Amino acid sequence: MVIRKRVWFHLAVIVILTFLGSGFLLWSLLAGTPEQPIAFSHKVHVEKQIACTFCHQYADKSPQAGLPSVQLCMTCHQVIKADSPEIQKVRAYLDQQREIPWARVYGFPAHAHVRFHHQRHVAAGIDCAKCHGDVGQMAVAERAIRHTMGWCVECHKQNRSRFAKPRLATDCLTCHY
Amino acid sequence: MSDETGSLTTRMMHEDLIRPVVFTGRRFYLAVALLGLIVLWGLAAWGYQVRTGMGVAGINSPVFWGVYIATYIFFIGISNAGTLISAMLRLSHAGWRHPVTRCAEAITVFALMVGGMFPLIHLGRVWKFYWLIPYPNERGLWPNFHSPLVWDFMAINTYLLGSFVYLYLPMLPDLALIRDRVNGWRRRFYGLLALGWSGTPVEWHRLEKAISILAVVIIPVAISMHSVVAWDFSVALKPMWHSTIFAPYFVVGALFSGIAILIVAMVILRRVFHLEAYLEPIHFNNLGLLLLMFCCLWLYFTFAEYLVTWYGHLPDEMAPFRFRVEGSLAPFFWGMVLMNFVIPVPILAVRKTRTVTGCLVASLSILIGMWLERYLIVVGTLSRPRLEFAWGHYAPTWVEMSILAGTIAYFILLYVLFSKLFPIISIWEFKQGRRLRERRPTRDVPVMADEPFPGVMLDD
Amino acid sequence: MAKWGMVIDLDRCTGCEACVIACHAENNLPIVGEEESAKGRQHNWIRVERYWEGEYPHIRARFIPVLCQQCDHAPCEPVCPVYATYHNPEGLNAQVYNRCIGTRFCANNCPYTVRVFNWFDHHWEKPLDEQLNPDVSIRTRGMMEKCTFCIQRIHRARHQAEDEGRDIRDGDVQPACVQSCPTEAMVFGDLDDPDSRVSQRARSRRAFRLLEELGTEPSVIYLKGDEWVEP
Amino acid sequence: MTERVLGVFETPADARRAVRELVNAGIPRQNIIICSTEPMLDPEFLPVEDRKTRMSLWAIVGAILGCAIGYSLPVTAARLMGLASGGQPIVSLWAFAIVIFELTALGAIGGTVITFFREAGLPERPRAIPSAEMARTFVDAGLIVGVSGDRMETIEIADRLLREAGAREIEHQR
Repeated sequence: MVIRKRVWFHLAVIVILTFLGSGFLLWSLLAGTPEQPIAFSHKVHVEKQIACTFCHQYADKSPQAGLPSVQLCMTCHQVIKADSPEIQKVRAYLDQQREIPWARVYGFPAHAHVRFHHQRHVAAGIDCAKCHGDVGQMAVAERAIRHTMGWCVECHKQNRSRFAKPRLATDCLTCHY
Repeated sequence: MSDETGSLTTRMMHEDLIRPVVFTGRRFYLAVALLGLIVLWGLAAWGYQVRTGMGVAGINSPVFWGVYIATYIFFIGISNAGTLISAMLRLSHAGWRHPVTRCAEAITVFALMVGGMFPLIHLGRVWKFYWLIPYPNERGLWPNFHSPLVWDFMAINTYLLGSFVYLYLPMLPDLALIRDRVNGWRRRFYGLLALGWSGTPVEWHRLEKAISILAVVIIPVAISMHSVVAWDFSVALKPMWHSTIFAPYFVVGALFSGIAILIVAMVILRRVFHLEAYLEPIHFNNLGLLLLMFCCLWLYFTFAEYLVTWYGHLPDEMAPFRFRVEGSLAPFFWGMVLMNFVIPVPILAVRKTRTVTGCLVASLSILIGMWLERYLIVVGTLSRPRLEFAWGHYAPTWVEMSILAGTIAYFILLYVLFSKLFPIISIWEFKQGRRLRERRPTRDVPVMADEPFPGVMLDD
Repeated sequence: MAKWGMVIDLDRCTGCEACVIACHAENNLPIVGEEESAKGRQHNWIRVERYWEGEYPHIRARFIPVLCQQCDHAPCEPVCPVYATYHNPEGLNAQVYNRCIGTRFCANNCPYTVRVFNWFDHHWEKPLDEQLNPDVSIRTRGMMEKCTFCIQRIHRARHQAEDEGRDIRDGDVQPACVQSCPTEAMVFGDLDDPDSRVSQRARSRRAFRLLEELGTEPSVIYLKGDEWVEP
Repeated sequence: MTERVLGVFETPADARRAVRELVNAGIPRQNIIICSTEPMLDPEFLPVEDRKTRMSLWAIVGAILGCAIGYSLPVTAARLMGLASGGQPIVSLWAFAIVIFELTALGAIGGTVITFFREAGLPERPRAIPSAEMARTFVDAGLIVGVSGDRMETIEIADRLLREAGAREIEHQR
């Protein structure tokens, strides 16, 4: 009996370790609120009724959504809250003729070989929040939704009929090329 | 038992066979250190290849597969033999099998472990190898069960598991025997591995039953596994690969090289552990005869394969044919014929030269010859694709050779460790065989009557 | 559903290799250098094969641009263990880079030897990295790749057509090789549309397909006159 | 309070005689301990009723199970495939036959091995644990016949019978 118990004990240890290991892996993947150079609040800007595409100018025109340049920031902040220390930082970037080194919140790593197309999704009437979460409530932009392949494919499957060629909705070549 | 005839008492036998387990000589440490160094070197070369890219190997376009796949077939081939030979000998109740089975089965397990590494070594992105495993995932992707590589994955794992069980179960009584003879940590170690075997009649009965069922199941698995490896090639739309006889051809080649490596292993074990009383010339004689038969079978299959290609004379087929027989691979081709047939046949055919040394020479020659055959199959066809413009050449690089050396050393290292830790000759089966050979016409003969190989046995 | 195909008129091909260069620029193909090329690791999705025809002095070089034939019965597809290469609903023989684990079985099984393996990671020195096409992935070491019929251009044409609420018209899609061919030897289009230029040309008496006897049903159709008359 | 007496035997004939005597003396079979270092399957050691094994049956059950899994795995995988996998048949008998075969064999092996461990009662603490010294004698001699019981007189009778049958060494344990 002793040997049998010992075998079970070892098995149990292996199973528990596997669970702990995969849990840790998942946790490390999920955690994602990068630190930003400027304490920019999406919440404040969205509450002022500024459209997403005002700053992310290319979201409805091209594959990339684009980040606002320092000039665009300073168009408004020349006047608005110009004295705030954070805006002073932005001004400093402008003076140095440098772009703000924003930390990336979303995006596919190069090894995913994904060609995501913002314009197609905007044209299809997909709300930004569908993929980016409720950015309007975020003081600091955080990764609210994990863009895993299963998540993307699920949405493509549900909206198959909205594709011009429905059979291409879940074709690998639609996103990977 | 007390009825010991001849010079070998049970106690002496136990001493002989358990000595390596307890006593560790300097040569053992030396061998392990040397082999370990080569393994580390191979490991370093592999790490370099993974970090830098497959380009550090000599493979190119059109020769996308090279030494790795050739060695893969070679190792899978020699792995095929151990369990298959042992199972066939067990099923046919060959009386001379008893000292042979375990060293054959161990070859199978280790050759499979090493052979199974090659597809991974050869993968361009080895860190994604688990995509071959069918498991539900959020991407909704599954492996492609139409692909021969997935069949390979299934076949190798089945055979590896089967061979492991087939090696381990018959080892239980011997593990218990060692447990009862040694002290200290060894007693605990072997006690754990013996799973509490005590040798009651029920245990023995169920063990023999399990072995006979496994022997029946494992033979088709062994054959299927090497057939699947052959189908890796013959399902491809390639000249001189797309051949219906490839599966049996590969199986014959596998058994051929398998018997050869078994003989080599036996000769070495005999010398190192002084097992002259157990691995007798008769065993080498019988295995030599078997090897001789496979020499002829191999030549027959090779001839059939090449004859039909030549007679058909299709331009696409003739390009690799010419490349192998008269092109730059010709030394390999004729070397293969020399090593696989011309050298071993006279040695094995003549009773006088079919000695232990003779068998060793023939076997070493065959091992080299069979590796050359695998190399020819892989490189010979790939260098000559259908569109002449894409023809190419291949030469292995130091990375491939280092990994090859490392894996061979790894195989030997595993075998050395195994033969050090466990009795390489099945003690209980040897005792059983000896009792049967005495053939006391009493009721002492157990229920399952073993008949020795008639004729061959009496040759001694 | 479209079925993309290409017609290459060998009687018009001068072997100038503009298609090869255009393909390199469009698809982020690396330049591997002399040494690697000598090892047989040229990184081309399209190559121009040269053969000699006739006996001296009546001799002439013939050129065949060979790219992925996008076979309907592609031998490369069933052998991939992970579906990294498969048949797309539009008749393209797809290669999914990030699914590829690098067994190289597909490349072995391709009778046309048009699949290209990434033996190493590739680097573009500055400022050359600025000319990389953002619409095409940069492949990394250990994965297979091959001609995609410029899938990014097919996508772009489709997006435009969708935004304008119409179907893709014949001629909307031009792969880089087709676009760059100075003699207009190459035509690309929908083989399912009987009126498309590619279909019309494919019906030519001069049409043949490479290694047709293998039954791979390529989507690339070559045109070649029965005889060549010395000018 | 269980006590055991173990005797080491050198020949199967002696051991057989010992078992016969013990049975004749009315000692129940389940109290008789027999161990050997090589298969000893004479009727005295292994009565007919203990020879019944369901290993073949379970091997076949395992094979059928493996066959079912082998068939459904590729088919289910092809059906569950969330993406376009392009023109390959969902059920392809020629290709799947190999997967089915391998998993059938795997099932048979699994069924055999599990049944072996269950029927042989392994892994378990060895049933007869002689002292270290006696164990050495045992493995060299080959057979142990013993009796376990909670009555003193049974043990004494067994001791006598074992000695009479020719036991080389006798050990008492409690």
